[in-house]
Amino acid sequence: MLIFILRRILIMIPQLLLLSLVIFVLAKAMPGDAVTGAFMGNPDVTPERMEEIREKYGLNDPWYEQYGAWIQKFVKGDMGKSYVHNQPVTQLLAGKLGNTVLLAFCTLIVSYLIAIPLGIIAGRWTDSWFDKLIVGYNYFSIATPIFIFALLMLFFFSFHLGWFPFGNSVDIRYDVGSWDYFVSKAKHLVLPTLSGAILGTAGTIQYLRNDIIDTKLKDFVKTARAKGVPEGRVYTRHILRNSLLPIAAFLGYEITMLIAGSVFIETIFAYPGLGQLFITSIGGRDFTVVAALVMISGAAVIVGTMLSDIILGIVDPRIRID
Amino acid sequence: MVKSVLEIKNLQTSFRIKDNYYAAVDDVSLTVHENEVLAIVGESGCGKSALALSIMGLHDKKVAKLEGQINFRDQNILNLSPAKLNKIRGKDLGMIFQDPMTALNPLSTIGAQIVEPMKYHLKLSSADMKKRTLELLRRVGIKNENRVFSQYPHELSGGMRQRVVIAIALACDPVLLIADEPTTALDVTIQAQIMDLMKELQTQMKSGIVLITHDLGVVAEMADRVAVMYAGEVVELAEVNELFRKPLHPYTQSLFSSIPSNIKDKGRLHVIEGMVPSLQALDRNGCRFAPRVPWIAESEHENNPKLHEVEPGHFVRCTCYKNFHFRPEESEGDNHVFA
Amino acid sequence: MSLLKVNDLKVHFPIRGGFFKTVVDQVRAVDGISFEIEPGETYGLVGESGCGKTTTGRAIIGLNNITEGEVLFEGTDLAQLSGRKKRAQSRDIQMIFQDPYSSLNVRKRVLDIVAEPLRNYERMSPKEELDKVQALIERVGLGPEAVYKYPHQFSGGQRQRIGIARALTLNPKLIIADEPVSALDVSVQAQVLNFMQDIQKEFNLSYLFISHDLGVVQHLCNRIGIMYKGRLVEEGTADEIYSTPQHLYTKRLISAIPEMDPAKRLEKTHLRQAIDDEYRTDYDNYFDDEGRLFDLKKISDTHSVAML
Amino acid sequence: MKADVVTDKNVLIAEAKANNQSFGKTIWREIKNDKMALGALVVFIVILLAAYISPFFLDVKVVTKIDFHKIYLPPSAEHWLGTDKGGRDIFGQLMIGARNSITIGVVITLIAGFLGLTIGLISGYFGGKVDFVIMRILDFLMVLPTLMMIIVFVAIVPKFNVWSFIAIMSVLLWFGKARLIRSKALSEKELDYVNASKTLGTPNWKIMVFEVFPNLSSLVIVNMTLTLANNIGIETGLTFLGFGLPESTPSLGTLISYARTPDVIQNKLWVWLPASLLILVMMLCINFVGQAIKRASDARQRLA
Amino acid sequence: ACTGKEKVDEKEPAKTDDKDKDTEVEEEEEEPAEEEAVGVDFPLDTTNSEAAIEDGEMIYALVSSDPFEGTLNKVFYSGAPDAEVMQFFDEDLLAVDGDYLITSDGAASFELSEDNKTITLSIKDGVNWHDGEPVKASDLLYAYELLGHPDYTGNRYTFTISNVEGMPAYHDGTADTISGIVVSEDEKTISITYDVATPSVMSGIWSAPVPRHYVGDVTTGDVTIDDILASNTIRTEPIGFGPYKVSKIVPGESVLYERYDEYWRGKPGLKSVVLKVVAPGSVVGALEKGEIDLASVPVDQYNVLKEVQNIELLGQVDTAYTYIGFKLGKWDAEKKVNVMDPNALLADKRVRQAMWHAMDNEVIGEKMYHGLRFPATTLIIPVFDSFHDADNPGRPYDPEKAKALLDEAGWVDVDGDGIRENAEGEPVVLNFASMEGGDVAEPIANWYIQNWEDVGIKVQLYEGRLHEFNAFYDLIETDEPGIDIYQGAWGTGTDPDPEGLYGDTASYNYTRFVSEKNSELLAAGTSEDAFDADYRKGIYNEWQELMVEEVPVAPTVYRYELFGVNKRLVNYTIDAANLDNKYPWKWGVSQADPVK
Ligand SMILES: Nc1ncnc2c1ncn2[C@@H]1O[C@H](COP(=O)(O)OP(=O)(O)OP(=O)(O)O)[C@@H](O)[C@H]1O
Ligand SMILES: Nc1ncnc2c1ncn2[C@@H]1O[C@H](COP(=O)(O)OP(=O)(O)OP(=O)(O)O)[C@@H](O)[C@H]1O
Ligand SMILES: [Mg+2]
Ligand SMILES: [Mg+2]
Repeated sequence: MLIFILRRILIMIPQLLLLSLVIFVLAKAMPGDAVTGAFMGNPDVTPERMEEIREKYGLNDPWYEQYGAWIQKFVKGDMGKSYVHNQPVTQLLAGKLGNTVLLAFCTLIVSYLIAIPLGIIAGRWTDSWFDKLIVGYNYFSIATPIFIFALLMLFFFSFHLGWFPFGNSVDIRYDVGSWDYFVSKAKHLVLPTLSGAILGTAGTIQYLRNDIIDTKLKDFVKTARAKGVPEGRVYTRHILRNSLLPIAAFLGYEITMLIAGSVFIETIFAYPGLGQLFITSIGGRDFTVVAALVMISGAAVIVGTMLSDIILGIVDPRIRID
Repeated sequence: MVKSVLEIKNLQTSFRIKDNYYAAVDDVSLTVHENEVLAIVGESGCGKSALALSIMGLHDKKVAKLEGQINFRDQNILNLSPAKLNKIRGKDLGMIFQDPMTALNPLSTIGAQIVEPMKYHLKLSSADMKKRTLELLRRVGIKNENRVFSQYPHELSGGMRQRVVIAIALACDPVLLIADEPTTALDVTIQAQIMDLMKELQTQMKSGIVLITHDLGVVAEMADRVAVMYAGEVVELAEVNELFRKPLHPYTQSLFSSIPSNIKDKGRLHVIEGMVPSLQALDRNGCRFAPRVPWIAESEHENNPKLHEVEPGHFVRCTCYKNFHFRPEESEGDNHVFA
Repeated sequence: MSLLKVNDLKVHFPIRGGFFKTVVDQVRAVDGISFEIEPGETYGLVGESGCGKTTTGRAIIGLNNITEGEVLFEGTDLAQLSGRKKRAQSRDIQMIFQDPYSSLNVRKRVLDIVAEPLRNYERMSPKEELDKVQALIERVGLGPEAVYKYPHQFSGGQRQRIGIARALTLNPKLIIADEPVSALDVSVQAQVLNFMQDIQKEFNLSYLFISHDLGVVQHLCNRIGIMYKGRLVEEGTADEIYSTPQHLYTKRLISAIPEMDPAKRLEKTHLRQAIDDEYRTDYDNYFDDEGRLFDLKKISDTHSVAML
Repeated sequence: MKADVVTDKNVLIAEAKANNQSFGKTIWREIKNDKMALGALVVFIVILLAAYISPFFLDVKVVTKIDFHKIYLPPSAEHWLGTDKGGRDIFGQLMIGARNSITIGVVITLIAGFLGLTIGLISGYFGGKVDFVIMRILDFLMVLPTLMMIIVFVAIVPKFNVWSFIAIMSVLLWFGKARLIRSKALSEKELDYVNASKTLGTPNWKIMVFEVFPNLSSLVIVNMTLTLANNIGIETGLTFLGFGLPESTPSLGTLISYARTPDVIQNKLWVWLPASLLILVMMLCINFVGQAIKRASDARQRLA
Repeated sequence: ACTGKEKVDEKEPAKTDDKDKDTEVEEEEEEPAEEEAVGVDFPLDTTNSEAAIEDGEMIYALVSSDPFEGTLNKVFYSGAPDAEVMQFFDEDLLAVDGDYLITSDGAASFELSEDNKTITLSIKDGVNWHDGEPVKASDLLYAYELLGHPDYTGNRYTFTISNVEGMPAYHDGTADTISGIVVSEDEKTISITYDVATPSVMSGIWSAPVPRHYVGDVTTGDVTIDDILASNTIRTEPIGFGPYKVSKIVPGESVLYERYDEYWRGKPGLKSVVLKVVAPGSVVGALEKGEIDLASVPVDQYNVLKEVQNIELLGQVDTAYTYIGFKLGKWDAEKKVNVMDPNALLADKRVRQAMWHAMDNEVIGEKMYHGLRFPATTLIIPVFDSFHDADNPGRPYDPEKAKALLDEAGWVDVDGDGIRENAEGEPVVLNFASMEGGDVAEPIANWYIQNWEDVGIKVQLYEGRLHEFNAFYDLIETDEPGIDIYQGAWGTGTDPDPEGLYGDTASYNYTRFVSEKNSELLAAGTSEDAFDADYRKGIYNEWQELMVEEVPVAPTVYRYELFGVNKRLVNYTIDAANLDNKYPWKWGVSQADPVK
């Protein structure tokens, strides 16, 4: 296990290095740079001054030198400084990362809470009335653009009913750690979470449904029935356990997908997280931040898949990771 | 008089194919006695497994329709509620499946899988159940039973797994054991071991066994009585020595002469012409084997053939057996191309 | 000169492991076997699952890389040939596969399946090609309309015969048949076996017949090699092997054949038990110090056994 | 008698020829047997026809003409679906937009499908070192956060139009497919029909193209139909984020992304709802058809 | 374009006393309104005349689709959102009047020397930082030391700073101190001497001090600028001497302020203030639900907003204008001057005049902006009351006149396709570059293209599309040869001097228009004589006249900005001339709960 993790981390290093190179080159290739983003159009900042600042930031060095300097710091955990926020990127990310991860996590949980029971029902009673409804919902969730859905959620629940706040992650008036704070945090999470979760169930439901339909026909299920195991138990003990395995294995992957896909939800609900930051940073040509975000997402993918493999290794006795 | 454990009367198992039901097991009546091995042979698709699953009540109600009676200890299994059926299954009725590779839940330990039926049927403490399980494992010939207890199926070889499957079937001392091709998926040497094991267990337990196979060798080694099935029907039923000595039904005869080891001089094997008809294409009124022995005159066959008891305990379906002979020019080739 | 001569053939597969997934060990799937096949002869290769039968067959026809040793076909080492020559030579060896379902491409019509080798080796007009395929198809006992059908429209036995037709297209000299009948029902099996015998006579074919069904092997083969753990443990004519098996493993294998006479079944059980006992007690005597089976030793002109 | 046999034979041959079920026919039969799928196909074809034929009747110049006197007119006889903030006819834009969006979706699907297929097939079929190298590259590419990369690319590309959009998307969307195809090819090449072809002297490329590929085709077709829906959708999302096509190239995404202010989303449904519904309907249609094709490719699930 | 891209920093509300001058404005995301404005005369002050309650709380909306960056220091911040956050807890020492000229009403008074080169600030008593320390003269010096510091990379090292005597030397690192700044012994007064006297000092002087003791001193080497930037003293626990002190910050989202009882002007009107970021799309809903009390509202929502009962709408003309620029030359990077190209496609001013006449801005303002934008006439906006020439009509929409001018210029349709060829008889297609920015940018660009086509000039969008902010300026700044016309927008800040945008050495003079007359007038506008307002007005009138004649750029529309205010708010104004109420300290609420 330890060896497995070690090896995966070892593999991760060249991958991340390559990723860093790619994103660095790409970020550099964007028209304009952080100085343009920050000062362009401010007549008081003369072109000379802008050159001066570029020089200070090292923006005029050949790209490989810039890359070298940047990656050396990066390896040491210093992701550089955001030009727009005038702040170390690590510091900048700290708060947002937490928000995004929290949102992703809640979305995942809620989407599982919806998807797993529905998937089970659809799989167990295939072609029933329920099943058709669930499949219909599935189609709907695949076909609805997430931002339209999120906007409608926002307009309905916030504007019309006024049940939930319009944006941000918490009401500042409550003290960190207090019950009110917790409630406020939860209230702010409800809409983004629900929007993401309701549209995010399709994969799981479909997978679970198909897998249960497959597993139902497996011989070991017949064995179980032949043992005299009651029907309900056949499902909970034998079929479900087998069908849930892949879902558990997707967990790591799903989280990374959610983090990467947070852009829409965060933008619409003005939820301060990585996705929103990414869009802002692209606009401001804040390429240290862009690069850091891409690196984080890349690392998240790697860690996510590793996590999936580890989970699978733990829950599935057939798979030994070493 | 030996007691019968299972009495199948006019069982008909039909599958739904596009809105119509077609019988895969057609009007089968069989009796299994205590301490007896009843073998059911026949080629692939003749309805052996369908019969076994009918007895166990394992057919999916949505596709299968069962008619007739399956009396197990004077209860008709077909009329039992699921709960009552579950009381019998795994307790008095044990089943051994063909493929040991897929018959075990890959995610549970061997121990847990053997314990499971006990949990539902025996009132035992968990320590007792474990003890019993270990003993069972030993009885099916597994030596390091303590280790195997906590292993997972994929860690065992095919032969070992089949032993585990047998142990599960035996977990609650069943009165009747149904074994659907228990050795087909195994290597010859392992097959021999499993056969010997089953024989040994059978002498100990005195339960009835329904042994389903397509291998006449296995039948010869294990069976007390044999039912030969063709296209959903029992075409011949006899005591094993009787059948091997004097197979009567054309199908049985053909079967025997198509086995290489029965042909001494490396000559040609007998080939049954044509193909097994599909469920839908089957002509259900005449002799079902008639299309495959076209040289036998139509008049030799019976309409809606019955089982005739030709000798005590030896039944044959259809009158065509009486004047049956292999196609004379058969040695010339098996095909119409040369005809 | 024998048609095929296999000399100390070894096929090893690497086992990877450790931190960097390096090769830590070898699976000795075939570990030094030698045998010869004469023209027109059927050589049977028997052994339990996983002993290396398939690997041997695949190595001969070139589907597996040979680790060591040589395969001489009509005196030339196939492994040494390259390019055109190899291509020319390899049409003389064909293979029949075990699974009649996976060995035919379900997306192709029978015509295209059977004509495939023709298209590779010969230039024929579509008409000639069709005629040839139709002739072959009729030879294996299928109707002429069969060429336009897809594999799924045939039964297992028929499919196996299509596979055989394909192997015959190029008039090979040697056919490697890897368990050609073990997936088939007895009666269908009989059909295929008969047919194989027929075409053997007709085309003077040699077979390398791989099987674990001793009954079938006995019926079909002139000489038989018994394999165990990648090695040959005994080799001889069918009679020698079945009547006077020498090696413990051979005996065990033969005793495992079910008895066809119900009256003698007790006897057979006892015989098996006896051999089992012997197997347990004497097992170690059949291996050398390194735990490797001994080399074959001739005990008569045709009969060799792996013993000290 | 003889003649009889011959005609018989010919009849049989003709019958066999007629009955030989190509995959295409199987799909068609499957769709025919599924009312939903058939309906979906019909609707989809109608949409396609409308989208691709309408430009012959619509003057793009007229449709995209700005007229500030006609801003946000509700649907009327003159403007079936009303007008947008520039006084442009929504219906016209919907037609042109649908065509653009569908073209984009289809072309991306085809290119990404082709790339994924070729590379996956090569990797899976050859295995060994080739596979190792390709897989390491793929491993790396899989690490790329797709959405982010697309956005970065969009920011870089100077001449951003339909074709550069297609290029960017295609380049970033084939990895998953390649993996899928590879794993399938890997198991497929172990099957005996591939071995058979090898022993029959068929060169590798031929085996790949004519033997293995047809057997993957069902997987490919299913995957492509299902991703087609996604690819049409992704353009919409990017446009919403501001990284999609310029307004001068109307697409469904452009129309939907007008729904950004409360006023439009609440009071001017005609601007964004038709495009949203069109997308929904198209996605549903594609999915229904896709499911039917999926069933056709899997004998176990076939209805017919 | 999406909301995420909007460059908001220049869109500061006039009430923040930022010292930035002219700045580039990106078109904000605005939707046209569908009905005609019933009259665009908005009040500047709230009408609620009830008394403010003692312990009220106000919720202030920072309208932005992005989080605020949170660099809460006047020296270092870069975005307008941060300025909005700072207005509650920090202020400049000098207050400004309705013309944005400095007064002595603030925390400090000033005195200008005879030669207009030295300004002396005296800090009043009782002006203390939130931690109780007095605001010292050296705190202001510290701001200059930071601004001029070699490591400083912010955008406020501008002319007003570098114009300070000795600043360039300090900036280069050749001097340790700034010779032009002298702090008195008692830390109460500070005098700043400039190299060049300019009236800009009246509107451009930097007077925001930095609490040296609190953020750390870079001159002693205690901390570095990077340390300060990363430090909580300017991020989550900043201090100032404004009416409210920061009690808590959730970075990027919201700020909670508490009353600073010792505020030098007196006890502020609210017990606490909550500031939170609200996305433009949510503003109206939030106002209506009483979730926020005060917000700058996007004009595109005017239509919905005017129906909302619980708020008042305040509005005034913004310090910005949109324009069409004609590319007339190139920037000579060597000599750092603009050079006109006599062969430019649009070198003939009659064509440019015609193009201005051809643009129907009236309709844009009325239809798309609901009357909240109106045709622009000159390049000095009406906000600068004293300098804007209200009598100059500019070049109103008049296609006939446009056609006549074109005929005159020799641009006639030779081949009869409805499109004019140029004086040489060659067909011309002009390339038009425009920036993405909200939903309206595209229709407007196409509207102009249609307008021009109506008078026979063929124009097409450069590369067939609008360009994203960065890409757009990359193109304009580098004088991309393919571009003939572009649409831009300038925020003017609070200094009317147009030199930075139109001077012959100004790199932001993107049209590259130069003329002797122009240079002369611009120089005169900031000469010592210009301390005389009438003189200055005369000069600027002349300049406005010149620009309408030469048309290097054609201003298109002036704009209103709107504020939605909950009816419980008292003492709130957006009127720069309302010296009493324009600072937050008097703002209050008349009831505990918002009017719903
Ligand atoms: N669920 C089902 N639906 C429809 N037909 C079925 C079903 N199960 C079995 N059949 C059909 O019933 C017939 C009998 O099948 P069965 O499995 O009992 O044969 P078998 O004798 O066990 O064959 P084998 O030796 O291959 O196991 C076959 O024609 C089969 O196709
Ligand atoms: N490609 C491979 N890589 C690694 N090991 C292999 C490979 N192919 C075969 N082996 C191993 O080589 C041994 C011999 O396999 P082979 O398939 O030749 O046996 P077999 O005698 O044909 O068995 P069966 O009767 O089951 O077909 C087995 O242990 C198998 O696991
Ligand atoms: Mg069966
Ligand atoms: Mg094998």
